[in-house]
Amino acid sequence: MKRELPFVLVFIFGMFMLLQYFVPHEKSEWVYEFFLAWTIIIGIFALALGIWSLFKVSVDKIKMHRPGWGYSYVTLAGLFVMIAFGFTKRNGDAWGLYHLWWILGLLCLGAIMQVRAETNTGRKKMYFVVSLVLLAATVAISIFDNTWSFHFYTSEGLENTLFRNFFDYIMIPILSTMFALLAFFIASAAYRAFRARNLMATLLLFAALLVMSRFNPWIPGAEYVAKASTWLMNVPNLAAQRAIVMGIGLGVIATALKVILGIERGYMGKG
Amino acid sequence: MALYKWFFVLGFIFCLCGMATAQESGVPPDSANIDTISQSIPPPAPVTDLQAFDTRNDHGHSITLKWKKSADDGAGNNSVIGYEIYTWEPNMVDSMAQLRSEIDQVRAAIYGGKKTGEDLKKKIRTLKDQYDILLEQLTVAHAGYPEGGEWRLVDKVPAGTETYVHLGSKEKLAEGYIPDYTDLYYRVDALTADSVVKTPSVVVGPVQCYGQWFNTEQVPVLITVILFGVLILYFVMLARKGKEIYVRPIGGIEAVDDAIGRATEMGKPILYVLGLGSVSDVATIAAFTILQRVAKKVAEYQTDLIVPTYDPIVMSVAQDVVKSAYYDAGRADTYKEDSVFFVTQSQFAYVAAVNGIMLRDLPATNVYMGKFYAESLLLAETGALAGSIQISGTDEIAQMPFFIVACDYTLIGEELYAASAYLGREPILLGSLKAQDYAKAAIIILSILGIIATVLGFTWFTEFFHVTS
Amino acid sequence: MNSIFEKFMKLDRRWIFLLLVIICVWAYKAKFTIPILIEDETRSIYDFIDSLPPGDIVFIAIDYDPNNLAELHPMTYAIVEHCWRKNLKVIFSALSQNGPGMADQAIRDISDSMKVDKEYNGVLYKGREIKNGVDYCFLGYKPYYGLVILGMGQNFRLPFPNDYYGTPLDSLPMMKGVINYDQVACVIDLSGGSITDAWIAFGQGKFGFPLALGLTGVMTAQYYPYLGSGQIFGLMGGLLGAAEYESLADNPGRAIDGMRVQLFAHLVIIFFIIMGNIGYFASQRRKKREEV
Amino acid sequence: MDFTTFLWMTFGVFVTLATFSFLYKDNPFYKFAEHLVVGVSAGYFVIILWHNGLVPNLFQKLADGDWYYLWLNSSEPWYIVPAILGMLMWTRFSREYAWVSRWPMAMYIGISTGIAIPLTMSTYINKQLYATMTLSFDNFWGHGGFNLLDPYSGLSNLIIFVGVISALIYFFFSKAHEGWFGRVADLGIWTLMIGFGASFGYTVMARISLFVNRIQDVDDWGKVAWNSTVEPNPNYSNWFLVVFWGMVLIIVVYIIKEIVQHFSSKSKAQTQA
Repeated sequence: MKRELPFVLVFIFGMFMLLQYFVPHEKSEWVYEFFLAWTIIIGIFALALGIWSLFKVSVDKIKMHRPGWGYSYVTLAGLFVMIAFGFTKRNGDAWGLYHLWWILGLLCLGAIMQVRAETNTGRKKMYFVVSLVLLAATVAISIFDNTWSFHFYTSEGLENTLFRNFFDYIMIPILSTMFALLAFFIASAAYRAFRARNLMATLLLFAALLVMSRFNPWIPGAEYVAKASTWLMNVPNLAAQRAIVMGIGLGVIATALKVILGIERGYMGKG
Repeated sequence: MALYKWFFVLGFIFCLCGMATAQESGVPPDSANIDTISQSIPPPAPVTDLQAFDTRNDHGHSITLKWKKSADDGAGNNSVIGYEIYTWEPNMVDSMAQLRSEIDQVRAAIYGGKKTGEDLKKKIRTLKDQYDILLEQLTVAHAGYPEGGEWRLVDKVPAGTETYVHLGSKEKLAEGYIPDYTDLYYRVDALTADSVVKTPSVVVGPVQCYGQWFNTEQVPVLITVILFGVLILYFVMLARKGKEIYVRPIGGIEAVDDAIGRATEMGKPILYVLGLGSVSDVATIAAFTILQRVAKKVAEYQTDLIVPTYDPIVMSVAQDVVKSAYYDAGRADTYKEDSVFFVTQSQFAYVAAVNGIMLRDLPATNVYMGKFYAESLLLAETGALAGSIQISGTDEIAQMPFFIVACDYTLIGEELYAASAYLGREPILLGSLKAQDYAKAAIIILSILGIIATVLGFTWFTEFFHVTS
Repeated sequence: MNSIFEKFMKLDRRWIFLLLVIICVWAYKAKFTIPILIEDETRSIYDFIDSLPPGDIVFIAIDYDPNNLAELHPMTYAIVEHCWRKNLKVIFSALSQNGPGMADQAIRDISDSMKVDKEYNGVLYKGREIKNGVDYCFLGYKPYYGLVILGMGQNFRLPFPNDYYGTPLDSLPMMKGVINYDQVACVIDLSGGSITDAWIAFGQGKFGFPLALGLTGVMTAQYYPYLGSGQIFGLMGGLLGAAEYESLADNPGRAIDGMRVQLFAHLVIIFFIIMGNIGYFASQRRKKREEV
Repeated sequence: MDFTTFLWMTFGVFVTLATFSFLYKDNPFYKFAEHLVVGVSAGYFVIILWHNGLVPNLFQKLADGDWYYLWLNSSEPWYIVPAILGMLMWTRFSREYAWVSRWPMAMYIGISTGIAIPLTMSTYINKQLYATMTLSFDNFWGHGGFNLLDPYSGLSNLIIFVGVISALIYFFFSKAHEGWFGRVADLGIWTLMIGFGASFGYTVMARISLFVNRIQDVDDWGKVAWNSTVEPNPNYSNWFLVVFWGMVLIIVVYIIKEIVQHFSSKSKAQTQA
């Protein structure tokens, strides 16, 4: 039951989906869509595990005072604030006690962290009381303040100004800057690795140099360089890609068949 | 016959109405202008040989139309610019559309959480019941052709076209739903540049659509899957019987053992990055089996392992895999629960965190296996900056150049899938590598035969391998 | 000598980063033009338009969405301004759903820049007012682009009885006597999607007018075969193509600005690769000498 | 643009620069930005998955617009199955019953590998094989005259064909790369390397434009701060400049601190030596 049932399930579901591909009928399509919905829903439920893991790692870091533990507060604050914003929206033009509410909520979270991290019993008790008071205040505001409300079943929270601002002015700049770091890393990687050590490295180097100079007007025969780089992209690059794709295809099918037939079992835990 | 003609005229009037409503701009065109053009374009010849049949190899709810183009399309007067496809629909589809929009409104009201005092739940149920009743009558109404219905425009296609697939929705509550096993009628009008001048074809029908139970277009795929499966099973059996199988050395895989040893010597951890794939990517599953071997060695050598993950299910599976690897190595006591942890489900936020780990924990070895996208170079360059030995393997072709440039060892494409067999050295798994080689040999031979066939003009040979959809 | 190159080989990568930042910011802020390597495919479009006598009509199809704006908008600006400075008339159409708004904005922007005197390739052009109906006609958007392209082959008034602003085409002075593609010198399709195929198959294929394409960078490679077969007379690809046109027209704009940064950033990278290799060979030689 | 928006914008520029500072070295600013974005993005995905995943894919299927009766009243009550399977994943919280979570995982893996097999066979093998088989050798020396650099000539297609075959031979696992076989495999790996080099070189342009976009954003911020945008800001006040200079001050102070630290540690190292 513990050991074998998962592999039996993999076999049954795998075989079914494999055969389903050849059956276009509505009924088989219905099952296919239903199973796809399963994977989505299971994935969402699993996110709770992920968030718990993130939470636990951060909390442990604070508790153990590991290097850089202070920054874990930033992570936790960002996480909770974002979730709070995503479920709430103001009803009119005024915010009421909304800002007070989420700030108190964060303070409450901080106090709970202190309860966990503190070793001195006296101070532990104090933080406990503080966190209880803050919690009570937060709950009270969310019950009695009518200027804003919770929305769990509709996506009004996505239009919350604070939610949008956090997305537009924190997430987007950092994420796109991370992406933009590639401009530098592509330069340093090229500098470090493109050395004519052997024939293979030399081919890599020359192909890259040629393509990089495709719009450089100052090199002799510039026109032919542009044409040659187009040729490189459409001929050797295409050949390489096609060979790799077919190899990958065989690898994917072989691995998937081994998984379904229970020959390969390393991906699943035992015990 | 007289009745038929009568409907012909009626249909023509309807299609005029359709065109009038299809007119987008509110201002009517200059009437004098229209007259001059109308005079210049005589009505074109109609399309001939119109056929309608159920679309093959699909789930139903779709009809394919075929016709021979009008004599004035590309020849003759050369006046045809396109065709309009019409289908006959009973008038009750209007009331169905009405019900649909009402249902949508009520649903929006319910999800909007607005308290109206009305029992919306009850209302939506009655509306749906009404809709179901109409749906049941739909087939009967279609059979009543040509009474109680009208021709409606389905689509327009440009001149030169000779086939059209009327792709309906299979969702009963969606617009454009075509019922299965129901008599449908079609007509194709030859269209000139002047929207008034057009010639309808004869009506074709009744025709019914329905779903198929086997997709004949996919036969080549089925055959190749079965052949490959048999090949794998055969070599696995052979390996099980104890036949020795040679595999050539692959640099990246040999390096894994050394890298773990090096990490132990330096007393530094090993970072294993599973990429951005979810469990549904086979590359990630291959990465799990490699993780299992790596974790076992790590447990034996008593080194630390860090596995930051991007997907919560990948995290769960990875935890399971690492834990059992520690059990297998007999070191269950040294397994640390939080060596596999979740970071976030955002590509570059994940990269930011992993880069931070690399610079702060300074792992001796970074292993990247699985699906990687634009973050490949961000990770690999930071790892190189931190002075780690780096081994990578991905099946994302676009990222391979970056891994090759920035990592010490790279498994190119298929080598990723071969790696777990290599690391384990289990004869059964090596057997499947042999099968993959035979499949590659088959591909090479077929390509050569195919190209000869193409040069000689034997298209039947290449067409056999042609998968259209 | 050797030691300098060898130092270069082991250079801290942060110097590369610093140089790259400085070069990029400088190239972004600087306002000089760089020579752009002109390919034949772009030059033929420029030459074609440049050789048209004043009063001829150019048809420009703006068939891209806002997400391809960065690459294709500079082409529109360069070509249209070139046409107007040459006293050519322009018919615009926008057959992609989100196209009309962008096209309208582009027309207004270019009209504004036409009000000032400017010198191009050594010739001074007086600024003038661009008038709707005299210098240009904007047809707007209609669905079923294949049919629209075919319909315009008969008469522009069939798919577009009125222009984008609601004026009947016949009351526009420049459309007097302009029936269909026969009265148009050439069609230039600027597109980021499948509408290009319709222009080639239904437009050029059926009516035989001269057609040129301006495409996004990723699409360009697929359309080279049409150049070989003579179905299109010119092809501009991505930001690079736009910069080529701007450079030919001596009208530096966003594309050349972008290419300036690109060119210098690429040069920095190539420079470091070459220096690294020289250092590598220098150290190899020294090693050999030491061994001897 | 009002002042609050400008403050947000300034914060955006601050985290942008903080992230770029990673290029120099790991520092408190980068750590702050990193930890912030991890938390915020995790929270963001919780919300997105809730509103765009859980609600339409599960809640609405079960409740069908009727919250209070839940699935008893739904037209698709079977959607309770994936919900239960999803909850089985939560057995991982317990040490004792964690093995139960393997069932949903096994189903997930079974479903996805099953889908992958025919799909991969069709797109990765059959279609590529067909494309290789039907390479045409017409116009051998190029379209319209002799042209070696014509990527669509018959010669180029021949090179593609040879490249594909030799690269496939490189991937053979069960045969040593020796003799003629090894030489063909070498040709294969050369093809791969040329292809990789070319696509590396080709990507540089796109990556540089990403950086240019970031410069643009910072530049826009500066323009707003100095009110030199195309359309002057009616809400502009001197506070914008105060914020601007405050930001500049933070950057300058940090740079000075780093320089001082750099030299003091250098002199320390010298004295120790």
